[in-house]
This record gives sequence, C-alpha cells and structure tokens, in this order.
Amino acid sequence: MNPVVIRTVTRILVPFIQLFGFYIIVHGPVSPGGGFQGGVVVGASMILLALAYGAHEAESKVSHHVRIAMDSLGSLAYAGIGLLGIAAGGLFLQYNIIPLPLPPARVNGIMIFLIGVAIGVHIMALVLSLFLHTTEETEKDD
Amino acid sequence: MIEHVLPVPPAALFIVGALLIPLLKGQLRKIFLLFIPIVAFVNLLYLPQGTYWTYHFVGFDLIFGRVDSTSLPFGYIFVIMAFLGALYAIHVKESSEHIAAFILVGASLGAVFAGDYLSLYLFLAIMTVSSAFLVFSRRRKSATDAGFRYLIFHFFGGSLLLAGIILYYISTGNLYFGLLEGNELYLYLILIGFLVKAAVPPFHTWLTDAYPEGTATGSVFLSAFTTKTGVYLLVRAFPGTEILIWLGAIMAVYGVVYAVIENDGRKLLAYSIISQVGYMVAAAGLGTQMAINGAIAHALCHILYKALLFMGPGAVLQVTGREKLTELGGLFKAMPVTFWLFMVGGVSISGVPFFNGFVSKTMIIASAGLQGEAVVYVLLLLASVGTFLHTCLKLPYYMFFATDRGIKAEEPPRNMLMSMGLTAFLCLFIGIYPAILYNILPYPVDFVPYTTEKVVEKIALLSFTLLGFWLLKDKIAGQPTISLDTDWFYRKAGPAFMWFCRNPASVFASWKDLAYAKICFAFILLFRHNSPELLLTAEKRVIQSRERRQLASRQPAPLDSLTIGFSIFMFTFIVALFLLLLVFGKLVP
Amino acid sequence: MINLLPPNLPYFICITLLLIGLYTMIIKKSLIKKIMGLNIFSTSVFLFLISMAYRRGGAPPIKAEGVELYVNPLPHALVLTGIVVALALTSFALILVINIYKEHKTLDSEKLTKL
Amino acid sequence: MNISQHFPILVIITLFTGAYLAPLAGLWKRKLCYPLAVLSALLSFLFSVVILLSVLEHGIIRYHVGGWEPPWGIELLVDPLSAFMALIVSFIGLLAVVYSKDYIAGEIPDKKLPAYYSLLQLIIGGMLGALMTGDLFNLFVMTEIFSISAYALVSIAQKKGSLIASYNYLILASVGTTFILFSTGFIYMVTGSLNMVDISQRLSALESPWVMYNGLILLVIGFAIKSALFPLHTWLPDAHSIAPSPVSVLLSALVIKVGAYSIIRSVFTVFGPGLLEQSGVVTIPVTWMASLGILLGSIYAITQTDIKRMLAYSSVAHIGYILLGIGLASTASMTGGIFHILNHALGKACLFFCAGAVLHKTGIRNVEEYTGLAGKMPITMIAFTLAAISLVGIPPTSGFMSKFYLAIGAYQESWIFLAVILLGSLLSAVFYFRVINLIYFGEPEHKSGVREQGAEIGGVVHRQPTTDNRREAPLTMLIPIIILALGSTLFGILVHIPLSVVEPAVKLLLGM
Repeated sequence: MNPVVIRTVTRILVPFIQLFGFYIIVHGPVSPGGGFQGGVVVGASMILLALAYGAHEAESKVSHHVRIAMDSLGSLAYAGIGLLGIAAGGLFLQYNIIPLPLPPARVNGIMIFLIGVAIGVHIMALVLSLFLHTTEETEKDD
Repeated sequence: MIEHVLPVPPAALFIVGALLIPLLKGQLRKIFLLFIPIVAFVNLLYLPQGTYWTYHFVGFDLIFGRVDSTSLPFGYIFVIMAFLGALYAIHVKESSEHIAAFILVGASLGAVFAGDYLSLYLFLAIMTVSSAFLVFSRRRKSATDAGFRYLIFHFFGGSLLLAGIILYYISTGNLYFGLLEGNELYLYLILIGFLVKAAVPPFHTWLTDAYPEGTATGSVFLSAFTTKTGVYLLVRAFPGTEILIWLGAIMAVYGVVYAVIENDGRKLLAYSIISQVGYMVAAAGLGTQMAINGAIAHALCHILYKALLFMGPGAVLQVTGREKLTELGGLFKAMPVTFWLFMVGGVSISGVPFFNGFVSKTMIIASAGLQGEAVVYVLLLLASVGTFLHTCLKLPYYMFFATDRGIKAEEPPRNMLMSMGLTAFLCLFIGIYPAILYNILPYPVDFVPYTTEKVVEKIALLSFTLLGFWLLKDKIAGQPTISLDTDWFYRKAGPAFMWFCRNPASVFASWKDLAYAKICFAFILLFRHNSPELLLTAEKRVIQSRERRQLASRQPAPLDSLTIGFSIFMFTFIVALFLLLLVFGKLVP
Repeated sequence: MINLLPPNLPYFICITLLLIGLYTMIIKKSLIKKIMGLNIFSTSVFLFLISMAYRRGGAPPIKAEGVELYVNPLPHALVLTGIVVALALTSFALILVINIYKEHKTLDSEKLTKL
Repeated sequence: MNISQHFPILVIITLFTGAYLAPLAGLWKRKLCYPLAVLSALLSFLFSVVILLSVLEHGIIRYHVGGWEPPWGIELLVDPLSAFMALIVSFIGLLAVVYSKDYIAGEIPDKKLPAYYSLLQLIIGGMLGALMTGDLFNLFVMTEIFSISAYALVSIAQKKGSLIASYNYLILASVGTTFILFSTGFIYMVTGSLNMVDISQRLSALESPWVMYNGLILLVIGFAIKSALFPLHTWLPDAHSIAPSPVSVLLSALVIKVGAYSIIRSVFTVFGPGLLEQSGVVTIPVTWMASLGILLGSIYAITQTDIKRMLAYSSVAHIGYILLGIGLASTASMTGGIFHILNHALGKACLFFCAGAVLHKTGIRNVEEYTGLAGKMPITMIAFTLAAISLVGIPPTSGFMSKFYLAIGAYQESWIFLAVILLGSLLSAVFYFRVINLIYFGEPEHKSGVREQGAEIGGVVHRQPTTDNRREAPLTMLIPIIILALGSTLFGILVHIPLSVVEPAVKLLLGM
C-alpha cells in the first residue's frame, strides 16, 4: 500500500467529513442528529488524520491542552445553560423560559442549538483523546 | 453544699475519672487515684434507695440507677475495693493500666445499678474489654493469648446474653431487668450468659486462664469485680433456681480439687475463687432469705480477703519476678510483714472464727442445712476444708518457708503494704463486728455466727486438716506441670479455628474448581461438542484443585486466586439458577 | 413452538448473542477477548432494546402530517446512552490492557492471577 | 420559586462542574485543583444538609428536570432514605477530598493530580445522582458514571497489581450494569415507563407476574455485583486494598452502599409496597447470600495479614449485615440495615483513613507490624480503636445499636439469622481485637525490625520512616479521622438523631 494514496485521500476527505459533522451538530434541533453524533464524526475525522499522518500530526493540530480545555469547556457550557434555566426562575435545563427578546419557540431552538454545540465540542475532543491515549502509550513503548 | 452536687451515677464518676487520668502526672495523679474512690464512697452514702437516672432512649427505657438493698452492698464493696486496689497499684507508672482498672470499676458499678437489660449489657461489655486490657498489660505472649481467650469467651457469653435479651424483648416487649421465672428459651440464654460471668464450670476456664496472667496489680482488680458481678446478676435474676444449688456445690469442690494440685500461686488463688464463688452460686440457688443474705455477705467478704490473697503473691511477683511455687520458698525472713498480712487473708478464706470468712460462710452452710440439702451441706463443708488446706497452709508454706532457694527479696513498696494492712484490718473488723456487715444486707438477719457449737465444729475441722497437712505436706507439693482442665479444649480451639479459617476455606476453593471442571465436562458430554478449549480448562481445573488440596494439608494456602472468568461464571450461574427456579415455579409465592 | 419463532426472532438472536458474550468472557483467557465478549454482550442488550421499540410500519419519531404510528423513540435514546457508556468502558478497558501488557508482558488471565 | 427547591439538582451539578473545572484549573495551576475540589464537595455537603432538613419537614421532594412531567422527563425524587444516604455520601466524600491533599502527594505523580481530583468529584457526583434520581434509566447512567470513575481511580496510582484489580472490577461490574440495562429494557417493555413510581403503579396492575419477576431478578443481581453481595464479591478485596486510601474509603464506605441502596430502590420502590409479598422471590435468596457473606467474609478477614485487605473483607461481611436487614423486610430489620449503612460508612471510612495514615507515615501495611504504634501515633490509634469497636458492635458505639435492631428483626424471621449476626460479631471481634492488641500491647522488641522492612511497599517508595516518637499524620488527614471516630461513637449515644431520619424512610419504603 502506498501511503501517498491514503494521505492524499485523507487530506481531501477530512474537511468534508468535518463539514458534515458540523452540519449534523447545527441541525440538531430540527432533524435527526445532534451534538453527540456530530462530535463523533468530527472526532473521527481527526482520527483518520492521525491514522494517515501519525499521531503527532493530530497532536500538533489539536494539542493535549486544547483537548482538555475543549472537553471541560463543552461540559461547563452545558451545565451553564442548565443553570441559566434556574437563574431565569425555572427549573434546571428548562431553557424555554430564558428571557431573550425572541418568541419562546425560537429561544427553545437556540438553546437546543447551543447545547448541541457544547456537547459537540466536548465529544470531538473526547473521541480524539481516547484514540490518541491508546496510541501514545504503545508508541512510547516500542 | 454537698447535697446539691451529689449523688451522681457512681459508674460515671469512675469512667470520667479514668478518662482524666492521662492528663495528670506524678504526685497529683496519685492523689487523684485515691480521691475518686473516696468521692464515690461519699456519693454512695448520699444515694437514697429508689430508681432514678432513667432515660427514654429510642423506644427503650434505660435505668442507670436502681438502688435497693441488693445492689447497694455490692456498690459499697466495689468502691472500697477500688480504693484498696488503687492504693495497691499507685506506684505503677503506666496510665493505661489505671485507666483500664478504673473503667472496670465503673462498669461493674454500672452493671450492679443497672435496671434494664440494655444498660446492663452495655456495662458488661465494657467490663469485658477493660479487664481484657488489664490482662494484655502484662505485655507478653502468654498474657496476650490468655487475654484474647478471655475476650472471646466473654464475647461468646455476651452474645448468648444478647440473644436472650432480644428474645426477652420480643416476647415481653420491655427490657426491665428483674426476677426471671418460667420455662422460656430466653431464660436459659440469659442464665448461661450470667453463668459465664460468674465462672461456673464448664464456663470457668477464662478465669483460671487469664487471672494469673494479669499484672501484679491488675489481678487484684480482676479478682474482685467480674465474678462478683456475675453473682449479683444470679442473685437478682435467678434466686431459688434448683440447678444453681448443684452447680454451686460442685463448683466449690471442683475449684478446691484443682487448687490443691496447682503449682502457680496466683492460679491456685484463681481456682480458689471458683470454689468460693461456688458457695455464692449455691446460696443464690437456695434462694431463701437467709441464703441470699449469705450469698451477698460472702461476696462482700470474699472480695476483701481474695484481694488480700492476690496482693500477697502479687507483692512476691513484684519483688522477685517469680510465680511458680516450685521456684519460690524461704521468703519469710525477707518479707515477714507480707507473710503475716497474707495469713490474715488465708485464715479469713478458711473461715477461722473472728475473721470475716467465718461470718459469711457459716451463714451459707447453715442455710443449706436448714433447707435439708444434706449432700450440698457436706460438699460445702468439704470444700471449706480444702480451702484451708491449699490457701492457708500449702500456698504460704511453699512460698514463705519450705526449701530456702536463696532468693533475694525485700518488703514490697510501702503503698502495697499499706493497702494490704488496710484490707487485713477490714477482714478482722468485719469478723469481730459482723453487725456492720449484717446491717446492709437486704433481709433482716437473725443469724448468730458465734455460737459455741459452730465455733467448735469449725476449729475441730481445721485442726484435723492442719494435722493432715503436716503429715502429708510433701505429697501435695506443687509439681511444675500444667494440670489438665477443660481449658485444654479451648486452648486448642484457637489454633484449630485458625486452621479452619485457612484450610477448609482453601479446600472449599478446590471444590469449587472441581465443580467447575465437572460442569465443563458436562457441557462436552451434553452437546457432543469436542472443544479442546473446554477440555483443557476442565483438565486444568482438576489439576488446580488437586494442588490446592495438597497445599491445604501442608500449610495455609493462598485463598483468592480466582480468575475473573470464574467470577463471571459464578454470576451467570446465579442468574441461571434464579431463572430456572422461576421457570419451574419454585420461587413464586 | 415453531410459530413462536418468526415474530420473536430478534429476541432469540439477542439471547444467543448474550450467551455468546458470556461464554467468551468465561472461557477465553485473553484479556482482549474478554473485552470483546463484553462488547458482544452489551450489543445483545442494545439489540433487545431496539427490537422492543420497533413497530411494523412505524415512521421515524418526527412529527409529520398524516402519520399515526411512530416507532417508540425512548429506547433509542437509551441505546444511544448505552453505546456511549459501552464506548467509554471499552476504551478505558483497552488502555488498561495496554498498560497491563506493558507491565506484565502477558495477557493470559490465568497467568496474571498467579502473580 | 424558592432557590432551596433546586438543591437536588444543584447538589449533583456542583460536583460535576467541579469535576470539569479541575482539568481546566490543572492547565493553569495544579495547586488550584485541591481547593476547588474541597469547595465543591463542601457546597454539595451543605446542599444535602438542607435537602435532608427540608425532606424531613415537608416530605418528598420531586424535581422535574427541564420542566418535563414524569413519564417523559427525568424526575429527581428525594425521599428520607435518599436524603439520608446523600448526606452520608457527600459528607464522607468531603472528608475523602480533604484527606487527599497530603496523602496523594506521595502516591501518584504530580501530572495526574487534576485527573485525580476530577475523578474524585465525578465519583461522588455520580453516587449523589444515583441517590437522587427517580428514574430507572437515569439510575443506570449514574451508576455507570460512578463505576467508571471508580475503575479509573483504582488504577490511578499504577501500583503493582492495581491494573489487574481495576480490570477485574471493570469486567465484572460491567456485566452487572449490562444486566441492569437489560432489566430496565424489560421493565420498560412491560410497563412503558421508566419512572420508578409510575412503574410500581403499572406493575401492580399487571396480569402475568413472570416478566415482572424476571426484571426484578436481573435488576437485583445486577446491583448485587455493585454492592459485592457474597458470592459476587470477588472483585472487592483486590480493588479496595490496592486503591489509594481515600479511594478505598469511597469504594468501601460509599460505593457498595449505593449498590445496596439501589437494591432497596428496586425492591421497595420500583416493585412497590403493593408487591412486597411477591418480591420474596429475590429477598429470600438475598438474605441467605448475605448471611453466608457475613460469616465467610469475617472468616476470610481473619486470615488476612494485609490491613487494607482485612478491612476489605470485613466490608464484605458488613454489606451482608445491611442486605440481610433489607432482605428480611420487617420494620426492625430495615431500620437496623439502613442505620448500619451509616455506621459502617463512618467506621470503615475511619479505619481506612487510619490505615492510610499509617501507610503514609511509616509505610506499614502488614498487621503484624502494627506493634506498638500507639506510642507513635496515639490519636490515629485511638480513632482506629473506637471505629473498630463500633464495627464489632460493642455497646456505647453506634455499631451496637444497628446490630441490636438487626438482631431483633432477624429473630422475628428465624433464629438462624440471629445466630449468624451474633456469630459474625464474634468473628469480627477476633480480627479487630488482634490488631488493637498489637497496637497497644505488642511486644516492643519487634519495633526495631519494623522500620527497616516497611520502607518499600507496593512498588512505591514511601518516605523513610522517622525515628522520633510522636509522628502523627498531617492535619488534613488527622481531622477526618477524628471526626469519623467521634461520629461512630457519638451516634451510639445520640441514636435518636439518625433514627429520626431512618424511621420515616423505613415507613415510607414498607408502605406504612
């Protein structure tokens, strides 16, 4: 197998995969899909990159620190939106009563969208981390 | 002023006092140790009869102060004994021993004044732990082992008692501790629990095992409290129970027989405790007013002279570091005061007139006679002869006279002598003025100890024994061996139990392996499925189980070498079992 | 008995898979194979959940005009969560196995218990 | 809307937020992780105190997350039992976090500190979530959250054997949780609901009991693995003894209790008081397994020489007491069983903390080497003694009271269970007093030999033991020890405080 073929195909495909992933995240409120699925797709694209170019390539694109930050910020954003519901006088995650100058259905949609993005950010970092951790450890050993 | 402060629960005084001991040092601590019993005694004098300090405790009524004429005498003597013991032990530097001793005193007082089973059990458990700590304080292997056996034995007795208490609670709905009558199961459980405390054979082995292993000062405390609390409990709950008469009489003789052949001074005294407690148990069994009076009076006197007797060999141990009679002898020249004080205890226990043993022991024997229990009467009389023989003649003879082994010795510390002197004085005082004792007994006493007939009978008996001892004194010399008693069983039981814990457990593990192998074979047979994997697993299991069994026969084998495969198999097996039972309708109610 | 089979086929498959998973976990000595067994095992449960939710002729659970019969969406949510959990477990177990191999140079569970 | 109404969710969210803040803080300054973790644990502890008080005053709290009504949305349901458990969990969790500061410095590499504190908060948060939820599926998710954190925490120190212990724990417990999921699906299939209260109403209207029994059996056995009920305990001794001491505390004092709690929930809430008669299908076998566990767990503990392993086996015995009480399902036995959850949590946490302090200061793990430690670490050893006495069940301590209630409940069923409880206490006295005896009265000549041997244990080189006499552990370790020892003693005298919570909980569970 010639790595050139794989690398070229990967380089062409990765942006499209990521785009598709983002699409799934963004369309969460109105169609099947959502943050988790989209995040996994984006994460998988990075795994593809790591497979074709080696783990260090993916590592240099999204470093360990960035992954941890994405991971934590995603979850914290989710919790924050949930807490906004309480701050607005409702229940936890009751985002439809958050006082924005928009009709309630729109607020609902926006909040689901934001939650989707938060989960997506969290998951893409997580999936990549999981993969890189396993490879990292073995490579060190060899 | 003092009326406003007192009375407080006597148990609390000692237990709180015990916790303060480590904070004090030097002279201050010595004063404190003597101060607490004095305060406690004054406190008891201000304690009117009645029931108080009752607390409602999550649905149970706890009674911490049931003060009546049965419990009060025990309270007095325990506090006096605490003072004497503290004086005897005041030179000991280590606070742990003092703490354990004071907690023991406090718990005994608590048990005596407890009016319900829950608080009684509480104090009995504290007594067990604190007296085990007194034994542990000796800090050597044999003491540790003995203390451990003591602990386990008493926990065992306590468990039976607790079972009895629970049964009692379920059947009556309350926890009031009082007279028990009837023919219920809980009655027997509670009785056994109390018999263990009172060291009635065959539950006596903890006593002869542990008391000689205590420290010189600790044994004085040990000898006074546990068995007498047991006697109190029997007097309180089971007066007039037929079986106690026989148990007591046999116990009295049994203790004497073993004491005569015993070689270790303090072990001899431990057997003699059993013998003396036998009198009290028999008296409790007789259950007449006079017998109950006798039991309590004897308990009181016994605490004094037995403490004195334990102080003697304790002082010898303190000075010479030896305990075995065959290693001692000729100490009279060096320790005359100790000897004479010890002899006061010796004649008291033998029931020589004008010493306190006489006034109480004759009371019990006489009440047996009045009841028409001829056999018991004779047995008790016989035991009293034996007591004279071993405690008053044999022990001092071999310890202070006999062959002079040239042991360097001197009189013990002054506080020990003072304590012994005080105890001896009390023995004599009660012997001469028995009225002071008779006044605090629960029932009116119309018994006159000093009739010519009784005194002459006693003196005649004792003189003949003395004569016999002079003639046979070489025959009954202690042998440097351990005499065989029922404690053999449980000395062996400890190691056997550890063997059980290690070995059958691993044998069990090997069975599990074997069963697993069998199941694999069954799979192969059932499905005609010739999987080499399965076959291999099965064979390996068989080998493993054989190895385990061999290991078990030789030495403790490692237990938990279970593979997770097996654990999952276990899980699956349980689920399958449940489901199968469900399918066959065995589980549906 | 025979007519019981067709409508309940997914359940039978599910039970078979479940037993295969358990069998693998019990018999296979390799730690990795045990993880595979665990995955098969949990997959069988997912299959069970999915087949439970399926209704013949049901539409995807998105509100649309003129559709009465929907596939029950809740079990799908359960399965999704279950898959996430299984993913986390598997990846963690694999990392553990890698480390075990580095430390002990073997993946045989029988040998590992003897340590 | 009152803010205190949101506490059930806040109690969980605080810890989860803290768990994700820890890695972030770790990127910036590692030292920040500890105060953050303490802060979030403290907050959740305070929240659970308020929850408990308000549950006692106003009755059950229901909280609908996201405003969705029960059959669809996730419901948090806090009754006296879950509030009681939540208080225990958050309190001991807080102490474990506090204790970690000095202990963990010698155990795990500095690099892993953020991960450690993150996992610590996740495990506590997961347990609290499992306690608060009123939804069967959510219970499964929360169980998985704290279980996965537990697997990771067991192996975090990378000691010899810890990886295998963690692996075994993972595989076995996953089989259990998969069964839980299976059973959840089963129950959903027959009732069409995941809400516990809803399920219990629909189940009692059900015609055929077979499916119901099936679901119950799978559910209870699944949780039985989590709670290490006797024949399924095989993962416990390794995992609990190899983990770092604060983690051992969490596992032994809390995680298995949450498993037991889930069994209570599945038997008494999911299957409801109305079906109590029928739930004998599982409760009767559970009592027998628990009785076996009491005896064999104690016997195994006697043979151990490693102190933490001994404590771990003793946990097997004590979970037996708890499940015995629950399985007998009478008022007295349930009171005893649930009260014993508190006592064992306090006592066992204290013992593991003490063992950890000794390990930290001297590197001693072997029971035989405990000789004469009373002189070196008097406070720790007094605490050890008090906690051990409480677990043996000697009167003035709280352990006695729970065993007393248990024994009353046990005798009402059969004398065999009473005998088992008493015998179990006797056996536990054997191994606890062996240690206590060594601590206070051990032969002093052993002492010199100990110092040379105890240096390297489990692959981690501990600080060289010092020669001066009094060396207590640092304050962050000592204070939790003292608090727990006092707690396990005082609750024996102030029994009415825990009982005032346990009694309404039992009444509610038994439908009285």
